[in-house]
Amino acid sequence: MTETPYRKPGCRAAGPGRTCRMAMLLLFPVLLLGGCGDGGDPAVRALQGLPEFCREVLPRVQAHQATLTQPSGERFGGTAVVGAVGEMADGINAFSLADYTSAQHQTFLNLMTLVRLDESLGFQPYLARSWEFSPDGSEVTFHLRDDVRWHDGEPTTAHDVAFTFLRATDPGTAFPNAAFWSRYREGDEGVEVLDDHTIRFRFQPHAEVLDTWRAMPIMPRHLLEDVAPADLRSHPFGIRCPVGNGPFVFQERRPGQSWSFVRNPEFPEALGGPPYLDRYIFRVIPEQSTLLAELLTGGVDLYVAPTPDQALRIQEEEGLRLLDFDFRSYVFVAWNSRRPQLADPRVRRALTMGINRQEILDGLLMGFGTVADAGVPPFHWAHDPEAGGRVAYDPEGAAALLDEAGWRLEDGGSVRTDAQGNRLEISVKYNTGNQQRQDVAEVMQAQLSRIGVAIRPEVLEWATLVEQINDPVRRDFDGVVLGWVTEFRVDDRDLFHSSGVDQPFHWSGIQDPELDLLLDSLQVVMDREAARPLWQRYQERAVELQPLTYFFYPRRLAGVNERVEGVRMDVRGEWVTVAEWWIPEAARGSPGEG
Amino acid sequence: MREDRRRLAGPGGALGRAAVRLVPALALLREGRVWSGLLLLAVPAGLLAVAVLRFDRLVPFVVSGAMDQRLAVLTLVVGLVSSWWMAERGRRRLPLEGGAGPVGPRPRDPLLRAFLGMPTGVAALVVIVLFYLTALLTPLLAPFDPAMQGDLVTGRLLPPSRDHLLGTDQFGRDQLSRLLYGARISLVIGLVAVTVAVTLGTVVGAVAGYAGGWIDAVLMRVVDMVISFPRLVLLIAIVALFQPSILLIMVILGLTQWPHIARIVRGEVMSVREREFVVAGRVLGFRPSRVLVRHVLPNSLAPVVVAATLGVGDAIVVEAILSFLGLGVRPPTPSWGVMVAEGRAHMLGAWWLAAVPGMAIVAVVLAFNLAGDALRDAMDPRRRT
Amino acid sequence: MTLLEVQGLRVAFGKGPDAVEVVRGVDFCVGEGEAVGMVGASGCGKSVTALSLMGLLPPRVSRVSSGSSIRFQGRELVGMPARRLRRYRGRGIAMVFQEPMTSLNPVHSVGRQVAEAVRAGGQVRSRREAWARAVELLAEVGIPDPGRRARDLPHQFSGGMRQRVGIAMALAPDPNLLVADEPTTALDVTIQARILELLEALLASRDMSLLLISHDLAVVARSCGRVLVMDGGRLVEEGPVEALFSAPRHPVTRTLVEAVPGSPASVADAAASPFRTASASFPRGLPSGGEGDGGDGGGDGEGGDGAGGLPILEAVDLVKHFPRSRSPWFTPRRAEASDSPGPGTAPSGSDALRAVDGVSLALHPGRTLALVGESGAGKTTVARCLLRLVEADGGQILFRGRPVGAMAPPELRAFRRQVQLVFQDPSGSLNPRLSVGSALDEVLRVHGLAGDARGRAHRVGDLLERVGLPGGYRSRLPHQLSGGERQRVGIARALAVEPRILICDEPVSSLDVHVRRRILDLLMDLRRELDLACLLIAHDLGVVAELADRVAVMYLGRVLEEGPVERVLGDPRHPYTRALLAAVPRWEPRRPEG
Amino acid sequence: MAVFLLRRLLLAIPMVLGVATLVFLVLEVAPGDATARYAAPGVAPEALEQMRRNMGLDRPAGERYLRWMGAMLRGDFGVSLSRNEPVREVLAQTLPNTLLLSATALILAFGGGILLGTLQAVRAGGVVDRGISITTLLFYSMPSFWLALMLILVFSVQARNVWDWPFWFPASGMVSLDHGFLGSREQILDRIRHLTLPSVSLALVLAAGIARYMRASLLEVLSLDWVRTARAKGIPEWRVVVEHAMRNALGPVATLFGLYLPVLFSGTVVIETVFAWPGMGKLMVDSIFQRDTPVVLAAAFLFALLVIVGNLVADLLHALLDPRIRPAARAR
Repeated sequence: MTETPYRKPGCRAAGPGRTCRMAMLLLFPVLLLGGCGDGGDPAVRALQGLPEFCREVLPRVQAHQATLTQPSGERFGGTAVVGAVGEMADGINAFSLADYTSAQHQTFLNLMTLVRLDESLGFQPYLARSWEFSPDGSEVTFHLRDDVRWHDGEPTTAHDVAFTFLRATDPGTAFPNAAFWSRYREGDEGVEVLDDHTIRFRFQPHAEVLDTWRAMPIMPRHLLEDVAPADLRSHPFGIRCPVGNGPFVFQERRPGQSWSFVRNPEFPEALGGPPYLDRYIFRVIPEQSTLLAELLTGGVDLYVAPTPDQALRIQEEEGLRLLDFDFRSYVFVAWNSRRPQLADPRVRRALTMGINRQEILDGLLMGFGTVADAGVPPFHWAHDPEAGGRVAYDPEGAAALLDEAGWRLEDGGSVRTDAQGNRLEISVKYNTGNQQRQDVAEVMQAQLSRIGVAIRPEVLEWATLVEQINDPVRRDFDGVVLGWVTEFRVDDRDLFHSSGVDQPFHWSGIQDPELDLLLDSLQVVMDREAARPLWQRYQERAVELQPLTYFFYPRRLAGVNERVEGVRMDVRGEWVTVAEWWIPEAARGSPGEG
Repeated sequence: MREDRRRLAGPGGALGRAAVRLVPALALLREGRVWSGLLLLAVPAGLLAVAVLRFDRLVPFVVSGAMDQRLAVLTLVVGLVSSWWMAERGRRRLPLEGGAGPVGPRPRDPLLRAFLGMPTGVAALVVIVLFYLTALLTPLLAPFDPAMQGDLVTGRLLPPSRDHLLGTDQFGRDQLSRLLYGARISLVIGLVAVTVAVTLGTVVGAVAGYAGGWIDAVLMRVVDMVISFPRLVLLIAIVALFQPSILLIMVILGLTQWPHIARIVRGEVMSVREREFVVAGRVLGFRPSRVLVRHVLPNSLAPVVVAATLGVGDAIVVEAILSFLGLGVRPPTPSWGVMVAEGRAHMLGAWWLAAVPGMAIVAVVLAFNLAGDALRDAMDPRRRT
Repeated sequence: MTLLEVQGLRVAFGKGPDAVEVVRGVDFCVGEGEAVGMVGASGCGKSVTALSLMGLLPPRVSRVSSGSSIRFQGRELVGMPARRLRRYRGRGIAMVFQEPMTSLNPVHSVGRQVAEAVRAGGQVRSRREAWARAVELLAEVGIPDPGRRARDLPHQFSGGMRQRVGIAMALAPDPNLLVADEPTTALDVTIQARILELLEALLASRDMSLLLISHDLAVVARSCGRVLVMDGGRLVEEGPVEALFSAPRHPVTRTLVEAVPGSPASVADAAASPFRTASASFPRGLPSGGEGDGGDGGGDGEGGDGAGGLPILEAVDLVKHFPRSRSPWFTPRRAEASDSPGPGTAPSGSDALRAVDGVSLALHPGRTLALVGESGAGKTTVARCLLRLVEADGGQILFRGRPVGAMAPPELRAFRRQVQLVFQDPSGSLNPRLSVGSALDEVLRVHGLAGDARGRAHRVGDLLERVGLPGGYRSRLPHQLSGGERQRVGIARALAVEPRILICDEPVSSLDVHVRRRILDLLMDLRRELDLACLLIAHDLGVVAELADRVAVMYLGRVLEEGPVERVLGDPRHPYTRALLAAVPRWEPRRPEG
Repeated sequence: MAVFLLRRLLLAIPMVLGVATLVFLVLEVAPGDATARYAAPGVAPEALEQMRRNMGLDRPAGERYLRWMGAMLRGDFGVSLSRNEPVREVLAQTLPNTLLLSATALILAFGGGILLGTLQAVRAGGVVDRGISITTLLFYSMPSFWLALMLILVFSVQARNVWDWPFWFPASGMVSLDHGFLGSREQILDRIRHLTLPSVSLALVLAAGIARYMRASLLEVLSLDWVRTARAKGIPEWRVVVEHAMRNALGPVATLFGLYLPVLFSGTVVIETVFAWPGMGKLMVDSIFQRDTPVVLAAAFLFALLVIVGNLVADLLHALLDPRIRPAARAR
């Protein structure tokens, strides 16, 4: 531990070099892992232990960045630290897109998408300067900016976009969200590079075409062209040395601990110019109570998604601000209508009516959210706040519905039975490690027992749960508590369309011709006004059938230290304005001293 | 004390005699056996208090109660009768007026006698018995249904108060009731796990130790293998991946604990095997199985009793860890580990939610460890201090 | 002048009402330059008295009563603070302990331990000098090659050598008084003789007093002028050795005196051989034959005893090796050095320990063969081989002409019924959890003897009566019996199966003198009444002389000499036998010293 | 000695293989696979299928086992299925952290335990002995996770937020955020501050056990004949204890070292979770949940190896402390 200290940003104080040597002294098995070596120069040592690819790429990025002049101005400077519970497992690899935090960092920090959303969720130019649709709606042509460079100095061109499209649609890549392009023509048919900054895509006309290009960041062709599609997911690019073109340049990742990014000084002025922050750090702190403590003491400037309990504490604290905003997630219980006791929509509706969702929301979520009724969240232009009128909390109504459906409560009994004497018992599964889902299951059990329904909560570890509920043959569940983040383009066909009843995600198993029709039309009617009544009807039908009991749309929470200015958040995400965050000079001291 | 006796023996003593007849523990107290007297007085007094305070529950429990509710009433009755009987037996053994010398039951087994001579051991035993009594009586004791949720808006995370002696949890459930019900899980888990471990460990250890040779070698390699792997990781893997029921968790806990017992038994058997009475058994023409079961094992099991006692504490802790990690007992069944885990999120505002169930764990485990220590000391005269 | 004066010494063990007084008022003194002996049966308080002189009694469990007084060089030691008392330890009073195997620190070299004592004595400061002095001392007590051996660890020495080291350590600080607590009890006779010689020599050459403690009057008689006799924590008799021998007043003294061969009071002493008449006093079942024959080895046994008919059990050329290391899995740990006296140390070069090296023996009904030799000679191994408790590596065992080695388990069990073993340690040979009655009953039940439960109960009573125990003993547990009683139970159990052969492995060596007598009587009676063939294993030649018809002398796995007991003990031919006989401490009236 | 070492290592091979095989079997029988975290509506089942192929999960279990085994013998642990990194790197990131934590805990535990145990044995039966006995037993009875939480509650949460103590200990992570900006002295201090609570919560429970063992061991040694011999020489009591008794009493305690390693590693699983310590224990649990077989196998392999090495060290220590113990005789 007697190492020459170096203070310049970019050091790897806890990097493998040092710890490795320390460990070698301790026990020899570390030798098996190798990866330790000597090296005096921090910059060189920072590269040690990195794969070949990174050792080549990162110096290029550093070299290019060194040639750029840093902007000046009173807002420029300082480091902001964001703390969150989960690691960005997928990093900056758009081809393995999966988790929310990674996606946010890809789209708002390190990479760029063709288009982005404004506050009212309208599409705005980003990497693409402009675009036009062909009259029949089967082609879109993007005109790209010519002043965007990858962080190693290479220009970003239409070839990168084409490369991204081709790789993402290549089956070998196993890109999870392949549904983005399900209506696109395959391979080279679907894409045409007109010139270095113009590109055209071809597809069957469908709704919300641009949303795909809002979600899918463009990847650098010049770095990844030679990588076999099957290897893209585990390529070092993603988590060891991403090279983007966005406002922030990847600097360093301490596995399991932090990611840090620095300003990209050549980010186009037209898009807001270089960010104010010198440095942005994303810190993984897998413990919520610790995170709160860190926020309270200034260890982190921004706490992503505190629990509602903690939110109250943050509100009280001077110098901290609580942000709460609409979000795209919702929590629900999927009912397996293949099960005899759940086949009747009346039973499912009674279950929903028997649960006091508002009380749960007020009690456990501290009121941060709204009760959900159908899977169209409040941010969505077609959201119908009235849809749930018919399934409001009404235990008597629920009891009556159950009586009507043939489930009666014997005198003195506590569980309803049908004519054959079957008890109305429903197991509800949920996964470990998610307090909210567990809470929902437990409260549901308590509340439904009052109307004679026996809920058996069963907690399973995620992979097991997935296997049990997704396997079309097994479908080993009565109800399952789930929650997710929807896309901006709501598409519930995987959930409810009868054509997919044997597909993994068709948990409810309901088959309804009207719903099928609605789901299909929603995807192809391109005009929003024409689509609005369809959306309306879709939400009504969902309430009638109750394939799922929607619980609530929680509002997203964030605790922010007031020293960071310019932090605005909305349904687009926490990081949407990260390039505009700034810290007054007086408050810039090193992090951890706030 | 002497005066006391005279008073009771005097003319006004008729009432006193009647009192002594009814409450024999008084006689013990009068004779200066304060501790056993108080104990035999306190236990029935406590039980009676429960019976009186929860009288409203007694009849419905008997008539239409669930099994554990009926068991609670049965425990109450049996506890009352047996504590009276024990006190009465103690009273009868008291020396006659003016008689001197040691009093009370003297167990024949020297080990038991030594154990009962140790204050810490006896105290631990009492605590353990009390815990088990409490667990059995829980349906009568608990002020609320542990699953009953309060108002989610106003009734949650309440600090301790008259209504909720230990406050309420995040669903407004009464923490004391949950703590009481949680005791059952911990206590039963300890017993079942240790039973499994002792059974398996004894068989393996005895066979390995007595047979020797390659059988021993192979068995001990297996033992080494299981021991050298971090037990918790294995448990986590198995429990996480296969979602067993509570009973199975107990069995699995036992299945990962047996190697320690096997080692102890093997060592003991190997040393007892060399003792001359075992050689004598062989010389007398006994079959190996007879020598092992009748002569070797009974003389090898004393350390196993100690290990088992300590093992109960161990199993309770491990179950708590699993529950804490969300792998053990499934909510909403209250288990102390689960309660600590749930309380953890509220450490800043309601620290007692995590602290109190943890203390309960420590208390039980400490009691078992103390008992185990006392047993060990009882077995080893050199360590008696 | 009086060096040590003890008055009213009382020592109690335990606390409060459970306390037991072990020493109950002992008064004696030791003059300067005087050698005083202290004798008594085990548990009479000798060792406790010795330890209390040094303040070495275990603290907390034992206590020297307040009225006691121990004055050393005029200073009161009782109640002296530990710090000051320590100055008298070693320098004033030094001690040699009973168990040479355990009274040296196993992890320090003997030289270091002696040097430490030298330095503690205070005459020498530097380590070098202390070491040099230690080597001198080792040479003085007769350690060969002391310069080299000083570096060795205790376990590399034999018992006798370790005792010499112990003596060297005691002598190191030049003590005024040497207390030797049973210094030779754990040693073989030949070594005992040498150690006693050493003590005598040291006493002569130094200005030192000696308090020699032993249970064997003969040992004390040899070197001490005055003897104290203790019994039950009290001093019962005191006086010059000659006076004690010629006119023992107290019964305890009388027993002790009788046990010494050659003493005036010894009933067994008359003519040339002290053993001859001892054995002659015992009426034999069979006339002893072959008085005149000789020759070494076991070959002459049969010839000499031809009149006795066929042997019932016979060992021919028996060989048993113990490998030094058997397998990677299991390696028995054993002491490195054998306990042999000077000449002919154990064959340490070979990889196997030849415990039994070609032994031939024959047992005849109604006759007793004694196997004598010092520890490690292989006597017990022979016995175990005969019973096939350990498998012999060579040679043959014949039971009524049938090879025992070829017997299948059922036949072997039947064979074992005919051959029974009486063990050395009566406390270890009984299952501590079985009462006397059930232990005997089990034997009967397993072999189906004596019919039903009533029959067995009756027989148990018979057996107890036969070994001289009251019938009420059947419900007692072993720990409730005395040593002699336990040995009786052990014999009763052996008799329960009605054996033809009895192997007695040191049957009395762990018993006190007076109990010894009665057990020997019992064995003699039984052998006569039941016409048993008997193999007696012993190291005590007195016992052999009383019980045996023939005797075989073993040394290092071989039989050196075998023949009728009178001939071998009276006219030993082999030099080793002669040495063995000579080493037995015996009473030789001293001439008044000049 | 070399032969002994070699033999021990050879003996270790089947054990390590056994452990690895056991873990492989458990994971194999378990439902679900590494693609589970991608399973959500909108994801094409074909993509999941392809992902499985890319990961090699479509191969029969036997083949995968043999492949893994073969690769591992060449020192190649494969690629993590959930972290998109070579397992070797994943381990290189976490193993040193775990070693740092466990080594600190071990040193604290053995240092403290031996000290306390010695103190107790020397004062056996006295107030000090009883006091320490009760205290250690109390800690011994504590679930480590709860102890950790309570330490956090007192020394982190309350000390910092409520009582405003000038000193408090961070409740998570290995270093502070500003670690890189500190001087070397402050860096070390920072590390120590972060290390304190986790290592103390690990060590307290262990130290309690070691103290109890040490006390028993030393008491036994102190009752032996040769200690009496040493006392009879008139040397000061502390030298009797330190020079004569301690070394002998430490022998059995050294074997405890090997015995406690798996216990310690079990402890790190919990403690690393509570303190967000990026170590192997946490890695292993996470990987089990993610069905990241290569990581779990490699971690299990390393754990087993560490335990074996630990046992070896313990045996060597024991042999060093007690020359009577011949190495061969230690093999069971």
